[in-house]
Amino acid sequence: MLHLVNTSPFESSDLESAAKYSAKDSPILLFEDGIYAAQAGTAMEGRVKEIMGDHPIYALKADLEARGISNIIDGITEVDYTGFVELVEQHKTASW
Amino acid sequence: MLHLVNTSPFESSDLESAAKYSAKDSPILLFEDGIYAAQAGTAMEGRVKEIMGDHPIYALKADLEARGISNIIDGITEVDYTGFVELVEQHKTASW
Amino acid sequence: MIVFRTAPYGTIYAFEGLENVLIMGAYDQDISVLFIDDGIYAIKDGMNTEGTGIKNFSPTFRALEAYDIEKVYVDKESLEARGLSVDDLVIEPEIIDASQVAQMMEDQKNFFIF
Amino acid sequence: MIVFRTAPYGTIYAFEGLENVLIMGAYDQDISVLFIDDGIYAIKDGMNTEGTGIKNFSPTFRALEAYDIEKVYVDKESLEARGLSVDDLVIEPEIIDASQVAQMMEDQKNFFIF
Amino acid sequence: MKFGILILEGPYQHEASDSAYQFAKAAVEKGHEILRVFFYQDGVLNSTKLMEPQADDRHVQKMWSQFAADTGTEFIVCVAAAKRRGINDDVIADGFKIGGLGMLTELAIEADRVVTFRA
Amino acid sequence: MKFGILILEGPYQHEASDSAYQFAKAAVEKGHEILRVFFYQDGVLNSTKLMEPQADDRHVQKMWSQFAADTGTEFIVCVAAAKRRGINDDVIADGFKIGGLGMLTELAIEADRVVTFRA
Repeated sequence: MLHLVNTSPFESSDLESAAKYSAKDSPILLFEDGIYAAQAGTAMEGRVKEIMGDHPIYALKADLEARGISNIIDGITEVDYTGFVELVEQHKTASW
Repeated sequence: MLHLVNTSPFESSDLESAAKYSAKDSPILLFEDGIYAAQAGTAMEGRVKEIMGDHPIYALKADLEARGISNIIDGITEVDYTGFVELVEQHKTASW
Repeated sequence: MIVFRTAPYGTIYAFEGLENVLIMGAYDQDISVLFIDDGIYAIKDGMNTEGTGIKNFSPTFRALEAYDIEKVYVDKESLEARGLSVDDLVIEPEIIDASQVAQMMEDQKNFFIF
Repeated sequence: MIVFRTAPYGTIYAFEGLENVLIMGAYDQDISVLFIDDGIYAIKDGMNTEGTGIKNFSPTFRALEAYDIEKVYVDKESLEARGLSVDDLVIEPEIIDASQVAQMMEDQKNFFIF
Repeated sequence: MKFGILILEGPYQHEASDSAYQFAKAAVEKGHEILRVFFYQDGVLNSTKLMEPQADDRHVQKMWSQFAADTGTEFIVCVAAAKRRGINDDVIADGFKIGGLGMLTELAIEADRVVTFRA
Repeated sequence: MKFGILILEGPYQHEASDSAYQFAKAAVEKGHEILRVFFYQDGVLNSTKLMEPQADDRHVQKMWSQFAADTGTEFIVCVAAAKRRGINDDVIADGFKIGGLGMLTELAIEADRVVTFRA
């Protein structure tokens, strides 16, 4: 299961729910306002790194660029829309 | 300033922002999904009681009843829509 | 599987999600219904929506059984965080924990969150 | 006073809030503009929205000065929580803290949050 | 007092319009004047006469149109927000008028209180 | 693979429809078939031909109609959700069809993957 998170971790509990209700090793894709969780150096970074212990995290390039976020946490993988499609080929999806 | 909070404290940071950016003693009115913060016995109760140290809290009766929430935290005042109007007579409003 | 995770009335997600469950039931799909996070508030008992002017749709959840939808679950921690037990709900879902929720998701083909 | 507190693009609040600021400026109102919470992301520099198909509206914030809107503030803690400084923004708001935000709200008659 | 109301969300998806309606009714019953209800962002969607909810549900547009007829309250639908969402003079219901965003600024100047109903 | 797409939010207010469009385009470019795009909840608002965004903005309905014309993808707008929001055959644009919620169930059965775009 690929978990899709599109809301800011500063404003919404969606990322926490995705982390809580997901099997270990199932990937999380951050897109739209969800990409702020991928930004390095924020107050959320520690928590996001914890989640990375259980889940590979991806972040959508188009939404990172749109928001001017270029410094992302080490270990988070940037994907373009083609990469998004490839993740969906590999997994069913849950949209939080 | 009367602070209007209409989102669930379990899902959204609106109540926290209202508490953070408000002058001491300015009232907070919980309505729509915001009324869940008024429910007694939840994991949020401790935090809501802290906020009550700085702010009188009101909760809208119509939205409490709609959601079947009858046990509310001691010290939170239930108001009907007429009471909502009276609070607005007394204060300018900020909608979070 | 259909997952309810939003509170009723503030937004329409839960209500239109319920419409979707009933349609899927009519298609004779082997459906599971799951309540997590604020979704458990959608089946809280004692609702009276008169003061809001919005229709109370919680009784419709009681119709799930009539539609032969019997796999109905609720997340333990979501209940506890909201100080509720199954006695406070209009239906009687089976209580499961977060790891069971995660496993159930992995086992399902169709998956909607409302 | 107009307060921006939502991130850009995911929702339209910030963009239509900006339209409102510019109209208020045209009415020669003595406006204050304040960025708190995720609202500071609306003025983050380096945006390139090409991959989303959505218009990049952040340059329009630079027009605030042309509209004689000079009282522009940003909340210190919101910046810090997001690892940003004023150097990362397309405009240079004055940094204030949460208690100053609260005081400013109390002093204003007109008040919109977007 | 002179009240203004700002609605930022459409009907049914959010409770904003319902809450604004209950508030407006209570304000008028208490003797206040509502100078204007301003529909902005998705709020413009409350004005379409094409909505046909199920028979056992409320009809949000008709509730508002009846309120306008009963109280003479002015309803302004923001033209820019309306155009991008497919609301124009052909679909707008009785009691609603399309107008500029400047009318929100004017409302903020003239009203003693403006209350925003949003997501 | 056979993909299905579910859109739950209207144009402009949320990014959901834009993201779904970019995803759909990339999926087709990779050789996948999109069996159906289903518009539910406020998602039905993407289908109105009355929208007129500013000249320098994208036109969400036209983007989708063009996509339908180019790919032959079926777009279904949920009838119940549409009716309560003022969307009917008079305002629906080329490429969109009004249909029952059962077509979402059928999509879930027939597609290998259904991806939801929401608030």
